[in-house]
Amino acid sequence: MTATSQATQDVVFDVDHVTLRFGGVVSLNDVTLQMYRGEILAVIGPNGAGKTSLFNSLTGVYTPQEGTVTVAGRAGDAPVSVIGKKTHVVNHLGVARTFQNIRLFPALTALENVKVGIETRQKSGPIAAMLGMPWQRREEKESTATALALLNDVGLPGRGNELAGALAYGEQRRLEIARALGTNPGVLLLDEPAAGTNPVEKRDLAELISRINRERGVSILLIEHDMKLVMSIAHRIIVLNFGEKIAEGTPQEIQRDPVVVAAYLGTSAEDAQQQAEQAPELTLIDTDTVQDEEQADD
Amino acid sequence: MRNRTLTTITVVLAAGALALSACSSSKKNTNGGGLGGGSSANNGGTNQTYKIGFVGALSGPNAQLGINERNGATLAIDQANASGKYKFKIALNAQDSEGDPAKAPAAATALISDPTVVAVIGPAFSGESKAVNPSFCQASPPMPTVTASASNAELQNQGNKCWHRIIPNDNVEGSQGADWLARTGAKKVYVLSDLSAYGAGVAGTMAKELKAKGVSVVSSGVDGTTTKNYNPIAGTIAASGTDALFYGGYDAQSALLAKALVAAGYKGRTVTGNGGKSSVFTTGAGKAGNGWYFTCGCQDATIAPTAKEFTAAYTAKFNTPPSTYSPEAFDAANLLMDAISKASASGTATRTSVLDALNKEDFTGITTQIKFQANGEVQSSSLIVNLFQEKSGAIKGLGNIKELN
Amino acid sequence: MNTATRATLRRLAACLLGGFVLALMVGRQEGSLNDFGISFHQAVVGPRIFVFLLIGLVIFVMVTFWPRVVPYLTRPGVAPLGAGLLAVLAAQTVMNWYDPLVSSTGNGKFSGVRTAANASPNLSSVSVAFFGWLAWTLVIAALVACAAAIVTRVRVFGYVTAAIGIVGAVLAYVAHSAVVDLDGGIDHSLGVYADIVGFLLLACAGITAVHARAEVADTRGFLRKVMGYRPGLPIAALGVILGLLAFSTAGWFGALQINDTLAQAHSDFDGTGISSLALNYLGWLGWTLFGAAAVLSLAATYLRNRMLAWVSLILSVVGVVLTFLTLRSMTDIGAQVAPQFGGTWKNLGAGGFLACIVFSLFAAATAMVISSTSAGVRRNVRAKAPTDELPVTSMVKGFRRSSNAMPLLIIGGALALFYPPTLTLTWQNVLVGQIGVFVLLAVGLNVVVGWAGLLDLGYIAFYEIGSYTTAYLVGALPVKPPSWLQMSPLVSIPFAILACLIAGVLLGAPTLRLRGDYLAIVTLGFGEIIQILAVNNPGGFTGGPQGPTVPHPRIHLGGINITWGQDNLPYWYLLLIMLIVVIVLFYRLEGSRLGRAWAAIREDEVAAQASGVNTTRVKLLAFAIGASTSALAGSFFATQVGYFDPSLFTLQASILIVAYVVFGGMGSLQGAIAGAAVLTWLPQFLKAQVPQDDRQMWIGALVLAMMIFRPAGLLPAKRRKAELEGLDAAASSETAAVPRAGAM
Amino acid sequence: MSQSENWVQQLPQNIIIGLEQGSVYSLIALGYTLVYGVLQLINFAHSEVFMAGGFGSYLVVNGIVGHRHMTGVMVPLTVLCGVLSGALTGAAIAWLLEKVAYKTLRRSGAPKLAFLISAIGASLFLSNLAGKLFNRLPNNAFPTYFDINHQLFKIGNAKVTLIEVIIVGSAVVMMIFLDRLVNRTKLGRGIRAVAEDAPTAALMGIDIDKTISRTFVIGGALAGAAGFMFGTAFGVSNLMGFTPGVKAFAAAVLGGIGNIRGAMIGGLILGQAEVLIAALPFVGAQWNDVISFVVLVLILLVRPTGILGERLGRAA
Repeated sequence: MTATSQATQDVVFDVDHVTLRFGGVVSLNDVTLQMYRGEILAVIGPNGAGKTSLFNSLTGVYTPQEGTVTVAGRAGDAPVSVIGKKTHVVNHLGVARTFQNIRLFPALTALENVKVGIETRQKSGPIAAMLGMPWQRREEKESTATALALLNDVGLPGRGNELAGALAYGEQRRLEIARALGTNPGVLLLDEPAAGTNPVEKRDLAELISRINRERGVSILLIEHDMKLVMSIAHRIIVLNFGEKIAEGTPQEIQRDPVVVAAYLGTSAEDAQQQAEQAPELTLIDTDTVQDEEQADD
Repeated sequence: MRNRTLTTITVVLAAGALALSACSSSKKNTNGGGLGGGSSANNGGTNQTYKIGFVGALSGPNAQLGINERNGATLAIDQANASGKYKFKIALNAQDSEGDPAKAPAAATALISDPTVVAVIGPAFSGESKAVNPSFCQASPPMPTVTASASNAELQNQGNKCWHRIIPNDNVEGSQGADWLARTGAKKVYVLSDLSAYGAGVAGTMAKELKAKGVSVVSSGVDGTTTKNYNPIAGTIAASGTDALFYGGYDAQSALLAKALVAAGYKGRTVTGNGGKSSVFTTGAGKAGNGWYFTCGCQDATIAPTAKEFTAAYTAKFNTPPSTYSPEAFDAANLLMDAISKASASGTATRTSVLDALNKEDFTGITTQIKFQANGEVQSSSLIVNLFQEKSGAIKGLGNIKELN
Repeated sequence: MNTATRATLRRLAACLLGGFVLALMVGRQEGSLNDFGISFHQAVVGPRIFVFLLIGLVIFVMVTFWPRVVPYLTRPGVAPLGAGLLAVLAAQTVMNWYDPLVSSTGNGKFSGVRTAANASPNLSSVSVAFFGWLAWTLVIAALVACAAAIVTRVRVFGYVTAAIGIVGAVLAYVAHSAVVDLDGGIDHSLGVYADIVGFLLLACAGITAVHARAEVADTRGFLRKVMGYRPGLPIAALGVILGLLAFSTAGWFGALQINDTLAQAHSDFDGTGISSLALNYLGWLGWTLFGAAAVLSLAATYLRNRMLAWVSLILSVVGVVLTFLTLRSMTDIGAQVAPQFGGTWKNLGAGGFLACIVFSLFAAATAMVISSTSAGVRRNVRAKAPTDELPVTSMVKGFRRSSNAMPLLIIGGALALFYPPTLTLTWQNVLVGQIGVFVLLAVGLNVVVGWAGLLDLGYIAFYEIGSYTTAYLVGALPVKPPSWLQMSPLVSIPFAILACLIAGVLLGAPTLRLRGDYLAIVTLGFGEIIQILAVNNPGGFTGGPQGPTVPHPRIHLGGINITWGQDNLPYWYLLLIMLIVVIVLFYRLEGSRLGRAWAAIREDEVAAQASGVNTTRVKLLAFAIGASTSALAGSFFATQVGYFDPSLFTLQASILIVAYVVFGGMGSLQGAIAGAAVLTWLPQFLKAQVPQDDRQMWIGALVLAMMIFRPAGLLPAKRRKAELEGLDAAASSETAAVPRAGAM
Repeated sequence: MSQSENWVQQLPQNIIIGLEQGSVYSLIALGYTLVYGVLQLINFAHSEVFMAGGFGSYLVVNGIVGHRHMTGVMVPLTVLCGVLSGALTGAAIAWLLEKVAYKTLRRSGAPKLAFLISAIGASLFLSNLAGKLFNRLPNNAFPTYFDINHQLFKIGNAKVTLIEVIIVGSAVVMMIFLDRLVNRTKLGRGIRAVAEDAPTAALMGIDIDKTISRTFVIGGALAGAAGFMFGTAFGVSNLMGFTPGVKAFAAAVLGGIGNIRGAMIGGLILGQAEVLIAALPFVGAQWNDVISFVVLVLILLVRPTGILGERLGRAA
């Protein structure tokens, strides 16, 4: 595996000693990590490890009690704290995300879904729209063109006028990525993009993610249970367990890390190391029936 | 495509149907005898039917007041038709306005465009009156109207020549009531309004007149349509140290207030206006209603025996005792029938001739003597405000309020 | 007892209960204070209850045996049979047949005419029989024969049905004209025409049933074939038929009970100093114009010739203009002769307006030719590159692609312009004061509730603020504005809008972070507070429960002097302008980025935020735009009705407007318009059908029934409808309909 | 005596009156909250269930009492009959309402607001049908089968009357009963499970339809009983439901809609607020609703999901 896009040392996300609690439950405990521009960083961990909590802390949905999170979304941006920022502001800083349980706008067409993302950066107001001002029409045309290009890009050509809710599951995943890309992000947060997809779709998706990273220069933060997918595309992996970071490294390093294997298999580190040596291609976990962390947090 | 085609066809069919309807039959009326309906307004004779219109709330939150009036008018008309007193038949065309100034114009135009309607009872409320009186009076020819309940003190000043009212307005009742209260030793009066147009009007006048006479006044309001629990306000009234209460509002609410006042132990005099004087009050309040005073520009039923007959006939017909404004509407209907008969003495009665006859009327009804001033109000000589009091479930007249002490 | 039996028994119980409830609903009985149960007794004790239970039983039998009927329902002929039956039933039960009877005895419906006909010695016996028993017998005979034709497919049954249908149609026409001939008077009733259409449809049903070869009917396909054969031709043909009526029998000028046809008007106005153009129009020009436009549009639609179509279009426009000039000079003369019966534009019959509609139909037909010939070219282009041009929204797509849009707009516009003058005064009033105003309000609330998905139960407050702002600015409130600020009603509209914008933002800013039902209660509270403020009259500002009297609007601009008064028609045209402007603006807004952002937060607020939508700003905009529409309506209403008081602005009114929006189909502009129009039309319509005291009960029952049978509303939004259909498929378990708790 | 002294002096009395008013609100609010819990829907026709309970109990009590005067043991018996008949009528109407206006819509997967409209339709229908059947007077007083203002005892200078004791007492009994029902019984577990997560509850073998139907019946019974109490104190009418319905809805939201104890607390707070504000010096009773709603809005701005928060399942 070769990292085709140069992982520079430009930091996108700087998470410094972040702790997030819900009542008495500690969801993230003193987590520190950096994400670098251009890399595909995967966050893995068993259920309830705090992966989605981390996502929500990065995007302004949750406000951690302790620690700092700064982001420099697009190349050349100065780092800005996201703590206490509204979600849409964080998005405007160049951070886009998808959701674990797909959250499209089902009653809108696929094209409209993507356009919603694109248009949040447009300028024309309601009065211009009502009067059909030329600049508003131009923006409208631009967003349509961009959206069509994005749909083509994620592999949904000619599906623009179908209702998002009527698309197949895998297509909805792709549409969600297209919508996120529409906001012109510097970094894309993917929350279990492969959940519920079949092997063929998974392969296509992995290819799509790599391509986005490669061609658009978008850094990608990935939560995924499917180890095969993670191992095949991630440049670097961070492992969370019980809200704490327990390991960090390249896929190869992680695969051999006894602490990680222990966390997944629930056995001692020594046993795990032994197993890992015997079967280096071990898939750490099954991906089905994943408890929705977000709902559990409510 | 399918739906669109279907829509097109629907629209086309609808257009066709609408247009067909517009294609009015246009024959000139050459035949004298017809179905007995369409042209009846034009031929005289004994089977002539005139219609009296009615505009008021028959549905919606204020329906009961409108229904009271319509029943009163219906009774009068049925009695007249049965007695054969007049050479013509009378029918009632009642139009529901929901008591809503925005919906009243539709009801009013329905009456205006019905050529057989020669006069109108109503509109029942002051608000709708303001909205539709101009339509009635600016129609050609103008439609004579007699309201039996719209007591707002501005209506007579709006220059509507076709408009008449057979009850005293809020100012008259309020000022004479205030005069009486001040004269009979009230030092501090609690004036409560139900926040309806009627209640606020009469309570407002009362408060103003009392203040002018040097009586100290505590004013407040309780929404009559939404409030059922009068205990809190009764407690406030009882603790206010006032020696009299005036309530501007209607019968059902007055009954609830009366009960609450008894529970709160209020000792002062309790007075309300015409809106509260009905059997709904006496049955609703029960013992608590004992001793309540009512100011009313109406005659005493014990003096006018016709009023007793009215009560009996009304109760027999509608299975319920007459309530607020039923007697007034009964009078209005009889008044209009009288005017129509006078107008038809010299040929067919028309709106114009009925209006003329109405302006010249001198009619004794069960509530009052009716003779109109130029502005449509009853002449001041007949604007006698009488005082009534409930004594063990019956409302007894005490006489002219000006002469009482 | 197995489940099937239990289900049947349950259904029987439900049907009988329905019959019982119907017994309570129908009848003159009214409760009273003295005997509380009297109406209950009258309703259910005694033999009349059995009638209603029998109705319940009949419905039960029909529902139970419905599956046996179903196979026949797809047969050809069933659709026209159903439509015809419906039309005849409606015509002979709820529609008016003879307007003069309405005013004299209160019932101009079929039954009313029957009563009058029975009592009339001068009416021909056929007509008496028609109204008496013949009509209903014919309906039943046609139904039986047609059913036999559909089931057996024996030809003779079909012909019998056709014969009965045609006889029925002819008799209906004859009987109705006999009545009108006998008694005269101005009659605008619809009943006979609906009846004729119904009978003719029955006739078609019979023929279709025995002649169609297909086993399964393809009604839509058939209609498509007819409409698609020559675009516009059916419309042009309709125009010809209506035109013949308009120019031969319809009334053009009438004062009181006398109605002149075109020819009579010509002789009446000859020599009265009427303009020569008008006289010529009445004499020959009208006919000639009509004939030329008819021939040209028929030729254009048949030959699909663009050149002819353009000529016909121009001729039609000229026709409308000339008709108007003629009507104007007729009424000018009328005003001179009899000033007490009205002035300019008064006393016109339906004929002139019908002629205008006819010319508009020709225009629509030819527009269809023009757009279909050019659309053909465009369609070819699109076929080559299907993804090239993707429309803004699906609704826009549907509209643009349709070559019918233009003609539909023309017909709709013609009806909006020329139909209201032929309405009765009462209906004109309802059209302006109820339907029009509430359509405007519903369109505004649709932005908040339908598009942005925010439940606003205090919407009436903005209406109120708009009304009171106008009242204040025209000096109708006890507190007068400074004299430099006092203005005329129409000028105050922008200020009213501004006031409501501010109020909308003031309400929205702190409350919009509340979700769904919490927002509902806060807006409800806001509505209540504003209403109570108006009632309580703080500082003597509002005048309290008695409300202000607002002058009618007038425009004095240079040479233009327009004054509005008691007459409702001028208000209608003013309102029409407002409505069109608002609808066009909102239509554009729906397809803009803001419209999509609203849809996004309605669908999933979290995802919208994550996609960068500033939900607070977008929601505020929804509130502000909704509020300003409401201000426009309020301002118009205040000056149109001339007087209002705070009792109009209750919570019930707010809830009703929400009902209009949802009833019509949430989130669709057409739906909001249709919902408001239907639900404001219904109360007035019901005045002639049920006791007035019971109207609201029937409205409640009808709304309930409508929601049960058509939960998505009258005209659901296209996108929303698709969403519903998707749900239907998934709704195999009941739980699918249980809404998800919004996860935040 | 100044007005503010008056207010302080009346405070105990007003608190008792407010308790009476609040108990009625609480009982109605419970129906809103229960239905909201299981369906996430505001049952706008609930106020008509309350009205129906009033009329049902009126007919029964009127039938028992007539023009006689009740004494001794007959008085509590009549009250019991009234409560039961009110609850039964309310339960029956609520059951029918669910079958007609809600179940059919649930089956067709209608959007949430469609339920609101069908409920509004049902509400219009029921209140006007009652108007037609009985009468449209603004209030019909119950026959005086006992002296409702009979003073039982005094707390300080505050009188406690018989009707107040009856209303508050039966409300407390019913609330305890409901709390037990929801927390301790199988039905209660079902309701909580459906409220928490309907699809999962269905998977676990809970009959969703039946649970919803029963929830309506329970809420309807409470509202019906409240209808009787309200009617005894203030009379019944076909439009009696609307205002208490809106107030109770506000109370349910105030407490945290979907939360049973929240509804009780919300009702009591609203009852107190109304009475105490109405008696406030220099304000006047006409501002009562304005102040109530302002308080409501302020509370919601501080606690956007009500005082106790949502969740029928959890907080109960």
